[in-house]
Amino acid sequence: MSSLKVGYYPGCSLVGSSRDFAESLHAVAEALSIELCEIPEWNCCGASSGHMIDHLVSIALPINVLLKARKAGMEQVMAPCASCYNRLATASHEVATSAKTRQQVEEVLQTKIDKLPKVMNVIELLAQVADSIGPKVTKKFEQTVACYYGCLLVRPAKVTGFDKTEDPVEMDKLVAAVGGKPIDWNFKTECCGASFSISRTCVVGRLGAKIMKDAIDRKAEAIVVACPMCHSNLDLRRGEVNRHMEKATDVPVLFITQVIGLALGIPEKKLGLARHFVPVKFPAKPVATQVVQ
Amino acid sequence: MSHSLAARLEKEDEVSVADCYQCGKCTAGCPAAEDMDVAPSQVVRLLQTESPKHEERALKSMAIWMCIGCETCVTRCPQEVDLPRTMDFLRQESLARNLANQDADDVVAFHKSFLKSVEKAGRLFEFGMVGDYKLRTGHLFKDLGIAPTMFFKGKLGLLPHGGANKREVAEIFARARAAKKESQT
Amino acid sequence: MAEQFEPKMTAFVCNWCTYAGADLTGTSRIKYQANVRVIRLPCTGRIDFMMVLKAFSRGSDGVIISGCHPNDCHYTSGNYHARRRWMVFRDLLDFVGIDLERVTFSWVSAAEGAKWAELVNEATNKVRALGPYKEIQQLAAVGID
Amino acid sequence: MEELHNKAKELLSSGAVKVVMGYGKGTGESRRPIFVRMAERASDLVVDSGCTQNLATYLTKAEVCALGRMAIVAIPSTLRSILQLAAEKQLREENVIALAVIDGQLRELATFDAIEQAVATIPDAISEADRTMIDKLVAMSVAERRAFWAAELNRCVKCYACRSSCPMCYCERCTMDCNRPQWIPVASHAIGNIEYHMVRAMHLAGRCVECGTCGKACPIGIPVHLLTFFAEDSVRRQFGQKGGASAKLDYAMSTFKPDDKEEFIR
Amino acid sequence: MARVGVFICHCGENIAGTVDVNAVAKAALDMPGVVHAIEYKYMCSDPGQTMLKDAIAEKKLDGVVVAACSPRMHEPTFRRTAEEGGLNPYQCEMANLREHCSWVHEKAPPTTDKAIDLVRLQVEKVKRNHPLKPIRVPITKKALVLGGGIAGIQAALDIANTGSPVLLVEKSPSIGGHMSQLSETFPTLDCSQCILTPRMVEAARHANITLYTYSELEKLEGFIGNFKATIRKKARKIDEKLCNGCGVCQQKCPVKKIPDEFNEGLSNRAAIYVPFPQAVPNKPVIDLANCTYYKTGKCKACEKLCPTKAIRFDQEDQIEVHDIGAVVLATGYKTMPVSNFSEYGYGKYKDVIDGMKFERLASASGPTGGAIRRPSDGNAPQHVVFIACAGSRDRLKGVPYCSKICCMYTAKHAMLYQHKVHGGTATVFYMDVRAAGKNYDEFVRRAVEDDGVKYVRGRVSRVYEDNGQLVVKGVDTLLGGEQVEIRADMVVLATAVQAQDGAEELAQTLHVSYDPYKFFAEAHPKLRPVETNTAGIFLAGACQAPRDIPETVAQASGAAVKVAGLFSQPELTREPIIAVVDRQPPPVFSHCVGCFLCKSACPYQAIEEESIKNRQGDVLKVVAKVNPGLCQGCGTCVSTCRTKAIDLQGFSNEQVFAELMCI
Repeated sequence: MSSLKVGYYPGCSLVGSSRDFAESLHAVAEALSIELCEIPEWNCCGASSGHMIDHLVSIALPINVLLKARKAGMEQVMAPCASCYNRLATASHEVATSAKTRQQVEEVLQTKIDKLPKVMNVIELLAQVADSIGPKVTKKFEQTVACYYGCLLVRPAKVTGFDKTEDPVEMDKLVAAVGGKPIDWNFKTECCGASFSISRTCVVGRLGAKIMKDAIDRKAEAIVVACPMCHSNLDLRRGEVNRHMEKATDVPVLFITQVIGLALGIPEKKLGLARHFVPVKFPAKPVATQVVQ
Repeated sequence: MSHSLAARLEKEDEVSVADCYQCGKCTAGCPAAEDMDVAPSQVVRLLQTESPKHEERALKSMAIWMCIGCETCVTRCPQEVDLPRTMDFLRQESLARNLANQDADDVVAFHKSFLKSVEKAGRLFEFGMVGDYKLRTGHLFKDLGIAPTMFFKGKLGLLPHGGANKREVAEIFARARAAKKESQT
Repeated sequence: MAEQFEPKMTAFVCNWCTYAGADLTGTSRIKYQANVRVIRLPCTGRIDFMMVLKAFSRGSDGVIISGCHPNDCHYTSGNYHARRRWMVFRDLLDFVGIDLERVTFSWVSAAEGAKWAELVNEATNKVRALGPYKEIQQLAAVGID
Repeated sequence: MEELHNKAKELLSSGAVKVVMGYGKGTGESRRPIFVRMAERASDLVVDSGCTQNLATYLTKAEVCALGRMAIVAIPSTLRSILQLAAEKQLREENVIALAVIDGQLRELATFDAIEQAVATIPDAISEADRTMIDKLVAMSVAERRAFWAAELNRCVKCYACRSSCPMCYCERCTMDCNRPQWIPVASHAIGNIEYHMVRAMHLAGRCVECGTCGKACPIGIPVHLLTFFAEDSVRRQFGQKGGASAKLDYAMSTFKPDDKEEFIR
Repeated sequence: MARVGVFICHCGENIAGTVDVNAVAKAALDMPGVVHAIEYKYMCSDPGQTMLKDAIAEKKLDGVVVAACSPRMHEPTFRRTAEEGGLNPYQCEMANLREHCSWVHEKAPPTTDKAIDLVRLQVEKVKRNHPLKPIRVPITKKALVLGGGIAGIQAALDIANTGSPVLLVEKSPSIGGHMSQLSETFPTLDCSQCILTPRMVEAARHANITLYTYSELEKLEGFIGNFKATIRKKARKIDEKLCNGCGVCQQKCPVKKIPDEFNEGLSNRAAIYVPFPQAVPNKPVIDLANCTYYKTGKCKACEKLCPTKAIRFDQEDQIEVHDIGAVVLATGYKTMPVSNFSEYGYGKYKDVIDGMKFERLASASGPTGGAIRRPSDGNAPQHVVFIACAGSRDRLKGVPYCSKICCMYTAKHAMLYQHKVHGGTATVFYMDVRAAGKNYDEFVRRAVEDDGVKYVRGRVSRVYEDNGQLVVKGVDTLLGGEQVEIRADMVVLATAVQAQDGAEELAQTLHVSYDPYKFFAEAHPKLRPVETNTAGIFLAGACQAPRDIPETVAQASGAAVKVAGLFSQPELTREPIIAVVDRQPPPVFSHCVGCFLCKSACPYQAIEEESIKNRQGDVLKVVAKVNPGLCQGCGTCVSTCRTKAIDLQGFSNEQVFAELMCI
C-alpha cells in the first residue's frame, strides 16, 4: 500500500515527559506505513506559557516552526501534542487573519511569511488512514473506553476547524475501528487543568476527578487521550486526582496511538505502556479475545 | 484617542470588550471560575467601564492567572468576544506594570521558568525548567514524590536535548522584547 | 498674484439617495464648496456614459457620479447596472487617456449628508490641485461645435 | 477547398440554401466577399489565409437577407458574430448555415448549438501584434495614452467605415445619427472623434467578437479595433462573460451580480 | 419660441440671506426664452402661489421654473399650482436654491453664481418639457392573501368585510398557523384555540373568501391592480365535496406511527389524517410519503371503509390562474432548528425541548391533555429550567436580533408550569426581560411575585445528562458572576424566531426585497410599515419581523386597509415619469431594432415585445414596448439603448443634454 508522508512536529513533551506517546506514535506510524518527517531544527512552540505572558513570542515561535517545515517542502504538519497543535493552528490563523500581527511577526522573524503548511493533529492524521487500520487489527481492543478530547483539539472551532466542537466523535470512530466500545459521556471536552499540572496541582486534581468520575460512572475501563497534558494530568497526577474522588480509581489512561498499537499487536514495550504511572491492565473478559483476519 | 485598556486591547489585539453584553455564558462554563476572585465576565466588565480604578482591579486580580486558556468561553460566547486573548493581554499588562497578584507568584514563576528554558535551549528542558521553577518559588520539596518515578519511567530527561537552533530562538525572544519596548514608548 | 483657479464640477446623482443626501447636507447646514452643479436623475441606472463625456467636452474640470449604496437602490437594481457600466467605462476612459483623478464615483445614501459634503470638497480640492482640464478643453476648442 | 466547393454545390443544387456567401479572389492576394447563387459557380469560392474579413456583417443587411436562406463561409469570429446576432434576435436559426474551416477541415454547422460547441473549442485569437500593442498602451502613462489617441483620432474623418464593417453595428439609426439631441457633432471634430470612438467601444463592450474588421476597414489605418478589443477584455476580466459565446442572451452590460468587485467607488 | 417664467423664493432669510435673489432674477431675465422673472418672500404661501398662477395666464407662460427649496419638498405643490394656473403640471421644474445652495455655501458671489446656474439648468430643461398625462391603469378588485395563520385570516376577513373577494392560500392542509398550536396566550392567558377557531370558521364561511388550503402560489406576474396569480392546489387525494370529515379513514389507516407535525412530534398520526380536531377545512389529506398504497401499491383500507366514497387515489394537483389586484404576504415565521445548540444537548436528550413542544404539552388539546409530562418517561418534571435567548442575540450560532416574543412566552410557560405542577420549581435563565407592551411587564412580575418563578440573570453554558437528570451549568451575573449548577428534569429552550423556509424564493418570485435575515422588507421602516417596495404587495405579521399576536393582528388590519384603499379607487393613476419606445412614421415605425438588451436590464420586467403588423396582419417589425403599469421610471433601459430609441419622460435625453449644454 502507498505510504503517506507528513511533516512531523514532536514538540518538547514528546521528547520529554511523554515519550510513551512518541514511542507508540512511531510504532503505529510504521505499522500503517505513515512516514513522519521530523521538521529540521524545530523549536518549542511556546505552549503552554508563551501566550500567557508574551503574546508576540507565542505567535512568532510556532510560525518559525512552520516556516522551517515549509522550507523543507512540507505541505502539512502533524503535531501529536494537542497544545502544540493548538498553538501552531492559532498562530497560522492569526497571521492569516490579522495583517498587523503578520507584520509584527515578520519583523521578529526577519522574513516574509508566505504560504504556511496545513496543521493537523494526530487524530486527523489517523482518520486519513482509518480504513486501512481495520484489516490490520490482530487483537481487538475490546474495552469500554471514554474518549477524552480535552480542550485544545477542538477549540476554538474557527481556529482548529476539527470535528464537532461540542460533541466530537473522530477519536470514538478510531477506537471503534479497532474493536473498542466508546461510551457517550459528558466530559469529552471539559478541561483537565492543563498547564496547572505543576503550579496549581490542586486545580488539576479537582477537574481531573470530575472527568474520571463521569467516565467511571459510565463503566469506562480506560480513558483514551490524544494530548500529553491530558495524559499527565490524569495519569501522572492520579494521586492528586484520587484525593478529590470519593473512591480512588486505577482506571488506566492510554494514548489513542497506544490503543491502536495494542490492536495491531505491537508489543507493549514498543508502545511505552510501562512508562505509565497507573498500570495498564483491564478487567478479565469472559470470552477470550479471538484473532481476526 | 483614549488610552484605556479597552481601547488598547481593541487596537493591539483586535478584541472589543464593547461587544460583551454581560450574559455570563463564559463564566457559566469556565472550569477555573471557582478558583477565581473575579468571574471572567466580571473581568470584561471591569474593562468596559474604562475607569483606571476598575482596570487596576482587573490587573491585580487572581482571575487572570487562574485562566487555563481552555477556550471554552470563546467557543460559546454569543458575541465572539475573545476572552482568552483578553486574559493574555491582561497578564502581560499586569506584569509590565508590576501589579501581578502575589498569590500568583508561583504561576508567574512557572511561566517564566518555562520561557526561560525555551529561550536558553530552543526547546523546553523539563528537568531544568522544574528546577528553575523550584528555585523561583521555593517549593523545593513539592512533587519530589513523583520525580524519581518519572525518572525511572524515563519521563524525566536529566540533560537538555539539542536539535533546535538556539541562537535563532534567542534572537526571536530578543527582537520580540525590543518590539514590545518600542510599542510601549 | 493670480487668483486661484476654481474648477467646474459637474455631478450626476440619483434622486432617491444622493440627491436626498445632499438635501440633508442642506438641512443640517453642513458647508461645502460651491463649485459643483448637480444634475438630478431618477437613478444611477439612468446615467448614460455619454453624459460624462459631454460634461468634459463642455468644459467640466471634474465629474462626480453618485447614487444609492448597493442593495439600497430605489429601483432595486439600477445602481448595480450602473456599477457594471462604470467598471468598463472607467477602464476605457483610462485607456484613451482621460485622467481618472477627475472622475469621482461614490455611494451616498439619503442619510449621509456629511459624506456628500466631504465628497464634494475632496473631489473639488483634488481637481483644483490638478488645475483646469486643458488637454480636453483644447481639443474641444479645436473643432467646431 | 475541394470539400468546400462540393459542399457549396450540394447545398445550392439541392436547394438547401439560396446563396453561399464566401470569399473570392480579389486583386492580388486580397480576398473579397462573393455571393454564389448557382452551383456551377461554387468553384469561385476560396479558403486560405487571406480570408480574414468577417462576412457576418452582411447577415443583417436587408438586401442580403432578401436572397433567402444562406450558407456562410465562417472564420472563428464569424461564428461568434452569428451567435451574438442570434442572442440579439437579429438572426433566425433556420436562415443560416455556417461552413466553418476548423483546423484544416470543413464543418457544416446548421444549428446554433453546433456553432456554440464549435466556438467553445476555438481559442480566442486576437493577433500577437494587437495584443502587444494593447499591452504597450496599457504600460504607457495616462498622458502618453491621451497623446497617442488624440494624434490617431484627430486623423479620423468620420467615414464610418469601421461602423459599417462591424457585424455588431446593425442598428438602423446609430447614436451618431441621432440629432435630438445631437450627442456627438456630425463633422469630424477633435473631441467629437474621441467621443465617437468611445461610444463605439462602449456599445461593443461585451458584444465585440474580436474580428478586428473595423481596424482593417479604416482607410487611414487608425487602430480603432484596439478600443473595442480593450473594452471586451475589460468585460471578460471583470465579469467573465464575452460577446458571441452563446445564442442565448448573456450580455454583460445588461446584467449584474450584487457582488461585482470594484475598488473605486467610495 | 418658449415663454418661461422664473419664480425665485426668498424662503424668508433662508435663501435671500445668502443668495442675492435680485441678481438671480435679473440674470434669469437675460436667459433665452425667459419672459418673466420675479422674486418673492414665500413662493409656497398662498399669495406666492397666486402670483404664479396669475403670471401663467398674463404672460402666457408655457414653462415655469420655481427657484426655491428642494423639489423633493415642494415639487408636487408647485406642479399643482401650475396646473391650477392652466399649465400642464409637468411644465414646471424646480431649482434647488436652498438645500443645494444657500444652506450649504457662504454668503458670497460664487454662491449667487451657482444659484444663477441652477436656475439656468432648469430653464434649459423646462424648455424641452412636454405636457404629460398621468397614467391610468384599471384595478382588479380581488385580493390574494398568502398564509392562513392569524395574520392571513385577519387580513382576509377585514378585506372581505369591505366587500371585495379574497383568495386565502395556505400551504398546509388547514388554516390556523402557529397560533392554533399555542396553549394559552400572554398576557391574558386566554386559550389560543378558543379565540382563534371562531375566526377560522368565520373565514371559511365568509361569502367573499375562497379558501385554498394545501395550496401554494406558483407564479405571480403583472403589476399593482393587475396581477396574475398561478395557484397549485396539491391533491389531498380525497373528494372534498363528498368527504364529511367523519374520521373513519384515519382510525382505520394501518399506518399509525408517523410523528404528528401539529403536536411537534410528541404524538403520532395516521398516513391519512386531519392535522388537528378543529382543522378548517375538516377534511383529511393523504401523506404520500407514508401511505402504504403509494409505497407498495396495496392497502386502500381507507377507500374501502370511507362511508361517502370520497377517497381519490388518482386525484392530480390542480393549477388555477386568477386575476388579482393586490397581494397580502402573511407567510409567518419558523423557530430556529435547535440542532444549532449542541452544548444544550437538544436532540441528544429527550427532555431538552423547545417552546413549541412545551406549548403542545401545556395545551388542553395536546398529547398529554394539558398535563406537563416530560417526554422521556412521562413523569411530571419537578424542576424545569427555561433558557431564554436560545439563538436570539447570538452572533455565533444564532441570529443577532432579538426575537421579541420569547421573554413573554417564557414567562407564560413558567407560569403555566407552576399552575399545572404544584410544588414544582421553574427557573428562567435570561439576559434581559423585554416586556414592553400593554400589561406585559405586569404579567412577568406576576410570574415572579405570585407564581414564584425563579429568574436568574445569566446565560447557560452547557446542559448534560447525569443519571436521568439534566445538569444545567449556568451563572448568576447578579451575584458577581457566580456559577449556578441546577439538576433539572426538563429544559425548555426559547428558540429564536426566523423567517419562514422558502421566504427568499418567494420574495424573488414576487420581486419584493428582504433583509439579511430573509424577512420581507417594508417600504419605509416608519411611515410605510405594511407596504413592500413593490406596489400592490403588502405585509402582515411575522413574515416581516418577529411579532406577537396583537401586533400581527394590528398589522394585518393595516394591510387590509391599504388593500381596501387601493380597491376603493375606480382606477390607478401614476406619475408619467416612465420610459417610452419611440414611434416613427412608416417605413421606419421605430428606431428600435429589437435587440432587447434593454429587456434584461429592466428591474421590473416592464419591457415587452411588440410586433408591428400591416393590415394583412403580417409582422413588419418586432420592437420593444414599455408596459406603463410596470415601469417605475428608473431609466436603466434608456442608457442601455444604443440607438436611443427608448427615452424617459421627465428626464429625457433632450432635457439632460440641454442641461449639460449650459454647464
